Amino acid sequence: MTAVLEVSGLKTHFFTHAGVVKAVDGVDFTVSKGEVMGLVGESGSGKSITGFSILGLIDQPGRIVEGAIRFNGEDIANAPEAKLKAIRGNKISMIFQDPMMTLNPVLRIDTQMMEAILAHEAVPKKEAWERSRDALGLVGIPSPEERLRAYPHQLSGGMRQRVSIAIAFLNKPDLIIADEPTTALDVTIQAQIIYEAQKLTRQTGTAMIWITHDLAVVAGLADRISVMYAGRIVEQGQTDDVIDRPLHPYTVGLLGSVPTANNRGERLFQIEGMTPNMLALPEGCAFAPRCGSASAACKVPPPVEHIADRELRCYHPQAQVAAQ
Amino acid sequence: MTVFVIRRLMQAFLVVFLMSVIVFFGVNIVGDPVYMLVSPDADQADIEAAIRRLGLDRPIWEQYFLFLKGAAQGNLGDSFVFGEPALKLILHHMPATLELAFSALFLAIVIGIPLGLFSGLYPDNPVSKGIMAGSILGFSLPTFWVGLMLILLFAVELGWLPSTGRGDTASVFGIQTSLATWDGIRHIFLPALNLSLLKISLAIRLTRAGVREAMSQDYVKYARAKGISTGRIIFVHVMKNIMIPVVTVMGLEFGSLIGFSVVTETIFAWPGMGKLLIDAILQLDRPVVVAYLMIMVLFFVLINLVVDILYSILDPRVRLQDQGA
Amino acid sequence: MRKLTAAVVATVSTLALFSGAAYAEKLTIGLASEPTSMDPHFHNLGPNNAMSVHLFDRLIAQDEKQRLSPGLAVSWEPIDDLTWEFKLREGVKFHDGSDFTADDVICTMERAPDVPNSPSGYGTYLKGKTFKKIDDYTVHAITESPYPLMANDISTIPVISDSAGCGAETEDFNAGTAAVGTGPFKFSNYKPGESITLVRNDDYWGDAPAWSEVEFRPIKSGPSRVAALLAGDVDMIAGVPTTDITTLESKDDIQLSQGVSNRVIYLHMDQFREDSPFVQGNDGSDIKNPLMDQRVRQAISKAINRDAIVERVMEGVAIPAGQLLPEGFFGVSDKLEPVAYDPEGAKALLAEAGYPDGFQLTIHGPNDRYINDAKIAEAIGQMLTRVGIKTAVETMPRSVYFGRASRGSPDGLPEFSFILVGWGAGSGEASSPLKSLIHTFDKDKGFGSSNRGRHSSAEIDALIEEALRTVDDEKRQDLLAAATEKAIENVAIIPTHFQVNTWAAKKGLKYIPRTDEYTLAMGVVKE
Amino acid sequence: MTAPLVEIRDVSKRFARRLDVAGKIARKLGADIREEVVHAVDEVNLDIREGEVLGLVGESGCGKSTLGRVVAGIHAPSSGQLLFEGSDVATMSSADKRAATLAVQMIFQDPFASLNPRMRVEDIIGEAPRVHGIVSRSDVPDYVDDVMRKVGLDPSLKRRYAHQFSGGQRQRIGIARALAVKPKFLVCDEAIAALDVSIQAQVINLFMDLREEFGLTYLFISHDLSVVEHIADRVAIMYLGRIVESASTEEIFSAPRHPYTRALLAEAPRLDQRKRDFAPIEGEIPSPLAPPDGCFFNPRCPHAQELCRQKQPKLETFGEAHSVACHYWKDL
Amino acid sequence: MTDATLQPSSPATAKVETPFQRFRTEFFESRIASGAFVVLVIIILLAILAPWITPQNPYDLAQVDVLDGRLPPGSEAFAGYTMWLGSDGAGRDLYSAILYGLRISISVGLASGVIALLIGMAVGLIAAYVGGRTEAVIMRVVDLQLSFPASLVALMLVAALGKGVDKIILALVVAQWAYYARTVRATALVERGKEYVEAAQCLGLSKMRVVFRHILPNCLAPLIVVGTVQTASAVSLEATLSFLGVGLPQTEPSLGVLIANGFEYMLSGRYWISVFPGIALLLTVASINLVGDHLRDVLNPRLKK
Repeated sequence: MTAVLEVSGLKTHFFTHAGVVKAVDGVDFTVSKGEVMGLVGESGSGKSITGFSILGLIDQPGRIVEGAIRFNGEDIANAPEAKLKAIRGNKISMIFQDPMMTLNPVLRIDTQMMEAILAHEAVPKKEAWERSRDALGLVGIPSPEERLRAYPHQLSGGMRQRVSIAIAFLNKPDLIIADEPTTALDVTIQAQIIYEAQKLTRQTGTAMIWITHDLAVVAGLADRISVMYAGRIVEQGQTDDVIDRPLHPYTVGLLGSVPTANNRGERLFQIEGMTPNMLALPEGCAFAPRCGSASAACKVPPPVEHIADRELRCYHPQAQVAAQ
Repeated sequence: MTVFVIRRLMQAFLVVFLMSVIVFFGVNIVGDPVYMLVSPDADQADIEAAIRRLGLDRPIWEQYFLFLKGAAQGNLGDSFVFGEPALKLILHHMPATLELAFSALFLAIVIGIPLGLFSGLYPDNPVSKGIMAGSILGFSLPTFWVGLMLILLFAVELGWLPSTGRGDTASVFGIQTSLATWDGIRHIFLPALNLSLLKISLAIRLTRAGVREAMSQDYVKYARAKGISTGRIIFVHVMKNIMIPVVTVMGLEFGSLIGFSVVTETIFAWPGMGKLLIDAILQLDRPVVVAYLMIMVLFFVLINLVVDILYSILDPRVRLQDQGA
Repeated sequence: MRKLTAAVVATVSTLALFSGAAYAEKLTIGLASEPTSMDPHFHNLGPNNAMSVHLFDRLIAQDEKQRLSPGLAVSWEPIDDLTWEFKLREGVKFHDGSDFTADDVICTMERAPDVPNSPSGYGTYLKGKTFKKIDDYTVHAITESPYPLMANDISTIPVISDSAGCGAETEDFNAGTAAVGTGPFKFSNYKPGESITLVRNDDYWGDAPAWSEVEFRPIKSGPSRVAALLAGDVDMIAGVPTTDITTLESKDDIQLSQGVSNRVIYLHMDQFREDSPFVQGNDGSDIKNPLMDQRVRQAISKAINRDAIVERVMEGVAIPAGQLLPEGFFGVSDKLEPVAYDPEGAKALLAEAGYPDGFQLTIHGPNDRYINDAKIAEAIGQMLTRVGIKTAVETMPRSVYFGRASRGSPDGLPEFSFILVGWGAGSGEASSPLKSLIHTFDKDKGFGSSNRGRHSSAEIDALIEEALRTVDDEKRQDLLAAATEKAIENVAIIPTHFQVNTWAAKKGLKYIPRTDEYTLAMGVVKE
Repeated sequence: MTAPLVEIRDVSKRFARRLDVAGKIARKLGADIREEVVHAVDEVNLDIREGEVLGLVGESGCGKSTLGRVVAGIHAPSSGQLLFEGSDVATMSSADKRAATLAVQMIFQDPFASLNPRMRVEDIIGEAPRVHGIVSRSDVPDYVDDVMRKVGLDPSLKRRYAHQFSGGQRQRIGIARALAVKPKFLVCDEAIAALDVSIQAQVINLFMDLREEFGLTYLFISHDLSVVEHIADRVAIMYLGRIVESASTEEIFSAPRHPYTRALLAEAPRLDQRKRDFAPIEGEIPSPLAPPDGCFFNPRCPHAQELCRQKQPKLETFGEAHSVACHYWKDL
Repeated sequence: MTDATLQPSSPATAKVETPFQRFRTEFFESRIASGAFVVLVIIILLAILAPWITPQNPYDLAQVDVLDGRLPPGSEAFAGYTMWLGSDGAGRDLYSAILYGLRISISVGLASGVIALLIGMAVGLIAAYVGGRTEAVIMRVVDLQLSFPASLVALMLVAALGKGVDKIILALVVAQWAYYARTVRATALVERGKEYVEAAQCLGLSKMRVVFRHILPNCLAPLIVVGTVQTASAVSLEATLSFLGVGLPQTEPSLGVLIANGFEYMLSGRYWISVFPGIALLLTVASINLVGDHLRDVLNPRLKK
């Protein structure tokens, strides 16, 4: 498998009045062709910032301070804007969380789809329009020609997210970054969206980073899972390994927190404490204050450890399988 | 849409009726117009004759009833001062005010929006700060004061533009307008600028706030993620969204331009309705004041209607409410 | 642009040389107040009258000092106690080419008092007069009693054309179709609020007017009017604000013309109410109206520093007043001088009258009627306060002021106790203010119609009434002067100053100032 | 089994937009407009027994939140009855009504919007007990401390404002506010949906602890099947304003009868399903303004037949209190 | 439940921070706004202290002498003090007159602002909370009022009522209450839909309590913003009305009257009569506007990240 994207040592910091927020603080991962990587974390863990960093969409007061983002072998971290523009929406597309907010409310669907093509290719408008129509058909939108003339608010939430997916695939990208694309949707609609995304990645061989806070979603979708906590990937590995045999206490805790049929009526395993304040991270391992296994060693940031196919940042890997 | 228009028309009718009561009785509290009109040489008999001639000897409710009766037939009474139908006088002065207000609106848009756009896109740029400071000045300086300064600078000192008056007019679609002649445009420029200063500031601030808000919206980030050029993002994605509040507010402000034209018309001796009104107020020409306000009410109802329809055209999300609140 | 205009003007003047006319040039005048109509009989109002002088001649003309001279009538004289005979000028043509005859005069006299919708017409001047055509060029005016002011009254009535004007309505005059007179200028264009354009009547019977075309532009705001002159948009302006006179004087390309007007600014004092509403004791209590006491009125007159008002408030452009009309007018007294400023004397008189510590008073006045009216009221307030009469000043727009000042109290009487007003003698003689301001208020006879202080003196009344019956000018002059002297002695009113009007024109032009404050194109001459 | 604490009898909640005079005139003139009526809740029957946790599951727009607000007394039902401890809330004396109001409290979804940003925590929690005289004025501070401790909040923070707390803590404040009036019944409307996974577990545990400690009854509204499965004794499934199926948690999850329930169960992502092929049901929830004829689910139902398009199925009960509204539930 | 849950969320918020304190911190982050605020405070102080820090009471005719009229800045008055800013046509020391004028202008602006705010607030709250027909009627009246430019409404009213501080305040109130009503209603509608209001209902709190203790405090932020803008516009509207001759009386001049009077002198070279009051008005209105502007930014939740 060839790597489409290699991120190494990525650090994206925000320089605010109150201090430096190290939203992403040394992240490494690789996504291969046709692979779906689940990037899992709670709010503020830096998972979305990681996604935006790849596309160079970090706004003031943030910037990538360190690290490399190699896309098809070329480092695009801090690449010139023109270069990034050519890649965005063309080679790497993005799907956002809330389709209500991301589609421009006053522009018709066809405008918003065609411009995505025309921004990268000098094709006749008619061709752009036909490709847009076909793309809508591909994501299962009935009577696409009619939908093309509609405004976003005339479509349901599910429809809008289908449009987003269609736009993401319009230019046959090598990589799609999906940032919580189903969080705002109902269960049955979520299933439809995941279905379409899954189908298209399989058909086109496009790699995908699926950013979510919901482990259950990626459990069924992703090939690999990376778990983020406070700006770092704390555990990374094949989906089965991470879900069934978590090593990091945080992963263990997360999995234990999920209510299932197996622990009905019992108290859930709970991670104590709060998600950390990114302005005042504890020294060393950020999870240590909430960790049952923390020790004095945790005052020093744990290095990345490679265990078989997995990567881990912890001095105290968990032996037993939690909660499950 | 139908219901919307029907509702508006009903409201308009009610509003016009209410206003006629308020205005008619309100205007009648003020002063005694007879003493404004009769020549100082007139004796008591002359004064009483004048009172009778103007119909002021009747009880106020009877005057109002006569007014309503006339109004129903399109007659809003005759001016005390000019002896001509008040409606005719106002319609005669209306084109001058409208062209002034339209020109001011035009200036506000062509000056205000680009400046607002710039300062919204680059809020930290010194030029933007200058623009914002200027817009505060525009809000804070009294119109009449600025008006005279404009005359002093451009007419007296530099001699570039005429100081006062309306200049040549030409007929366009049967309406006499200064905008059709070069001399007319030279004459209208200063008063229009004076009248628009406040609105330029408003347009700057509205646009700036709109741009700043729009730029932080997800759809802008999404458009960037699609690889769309910055120009297209600003002029298509952002502008289309900003134009909605800007057009709406500026449309509604058109009414206040007409209202404020009183000051500008006084300074620039512009023969419009505003000057007619202030003269009518100062001379207690009641029929003109009442007729002016009646026409204004209708006018404002019309502006509101147009703005609402415009709004629904600009913003695809808005459907004119066919249901009650 | 300026060059272009100059070129055009040059061409026009060259042409004018060939046509042989005086100056074939256009004159643009900025007016302070706008005529409300082109109908000369619609509204008896200064600006309207001034405008109509251009278009319509009177039987008897008033010159710049309001002296009478032959107009369309070549002579007028009483042929008996009750009949005046007017001999009309022959060979005069209206603007439409028709001949001027006695028919035009008769129809004019019929129409003038009775124009529909007219807020205030010329009935005042035509009351009790019947006109009879004797022949085409002779007209008799018949009165019920001897009437010496016939010529003054008739000099106010513009003569219109029987064929074009008498059957017309005001709107027809505004449109120009009926605005056909015999005057030096012909109607060209009337845009209300904007401009009035007149062109020369080349067939004028009198002196040919100097200007081939005159445009009047109303510019109400004083500073704007001055700016328009400075910018060269108008050639001349009327009503130069006193504040700008010094500046304009210092400019080489501007020429000022000043002349005293027939308008006196004076104070009226409540002399008919024991309990006057705006007079209180020092503690705010009601007191017996001190203004009834002649000594108090004298004290007030002495407390007023007329020179200071003229110098400081009017910027020197006014004349301190000691009577009702400035010198030179018919019926003025040559014995009267302005009352001298004497604050000590004023205090002494107040003490003598029983008010050693003064009292409280409110002075009311308009703020948009006379030159610097509000400031004058304020200055008088200051001066009275200095002699112990604690004076509050309240000014208001004339629209509110005159109604209240005339009959604003609940019983229809004048509302205020102490007011600032002005009076312009339209007829140009002292009978006008005496009759309206000084004579005892008499609704039925039409006397004292503006006597808002309600001063009443049988002695003065008798003098005035006698004067108004006396046709002999010399006798009348003496009677009017005597009445005036008595009125000043009684302090019926307190005159403060006579207004002086100022016109400003660009260099090379001069305006012959008029006491009636009219701005006439005929008065603009090249130097 | 004890007697029901809350009974919902044929409760409907309609939101109508009526025509005004102008609308009526327009209609007379032939304009095509109607009064719009949304049946947010459509003749729902439910009993909630004392001490039980009833899970109410459905997708957005199905009316579950509206039903929760009717139960909590925020909305009055448009028709039908709401019985609290056997008596109709609508006809209660005002004292009883107040008691019933206080006995039923609500926990809201949004931990930001549900707390008044201008009030200190001590006022948020202590206001109602003070106003209603539940504790004497002087005891309020101690009482507030006590309630805060019960929900796991440090009482020393009580002088702070809501914005100074994290999402999880805010939700605890909301719970404390409800507990402070000593309720018997809590309506939890998506009470954990907005929280991070690790915090969700804390709050779920808190709910379970409180239930034990105070014998609380819950109406637990959620779109998340796994949470409901974890916490509820009984589950009701709502679709477009109606209950389509209700049964004990065990039965719903092991033997769902309604095609909609089955679809929900099948499509909820689960940790134990790996690299699955998603095979969703078609379509989306229809607009409540224009619900389909017959069974509301018929346009999306893989088993829909002619009858489903014509006739609305009744809720039928079988077995031990398992109800289902489907014409063909026996055949599935 | 362990001690961990009892920890404060972070050290950054360790202090009890009231919404006001937070607002204060954010407000004074802007230098321009802080500067404007300081200027405004100074102006208000000067206005309040006017009787004690001016050489002349310009409203007392005994102290004003027409012979002191139109003196250029730095001249000496008859009474012996120096007129640092010159004098106007009536002989008022401009420095004194400006401070007294500020008093009037600011009190007119504030009084009309406060009264309009109270009326608008009550009406808006009633509309938002009662709803239905009452709301419809109220909002129609508000729309009607808003469709007329405030300048025109005030002009007509002052023309009808006559001059005087009370009348101009009344006119400004009538011209402006609707802005507040609309703002309050819009905000109150949003707030009413929020869950904390539903929670208050659940807790059996009375309607009055919910409206005044819960909804109202949350509507104050936009009200304050509208209030500053409206106060500023009231001050300048008063000046305009005075210019048109229907404003405040001549003898107790507000800033507007001073400028309007001085306006006549603009061409005469006696710039100080109009320019100094003009600068005072400009500073006042601009600083209120700047403060209001920044308030809008600070209080606008949509601009908050």
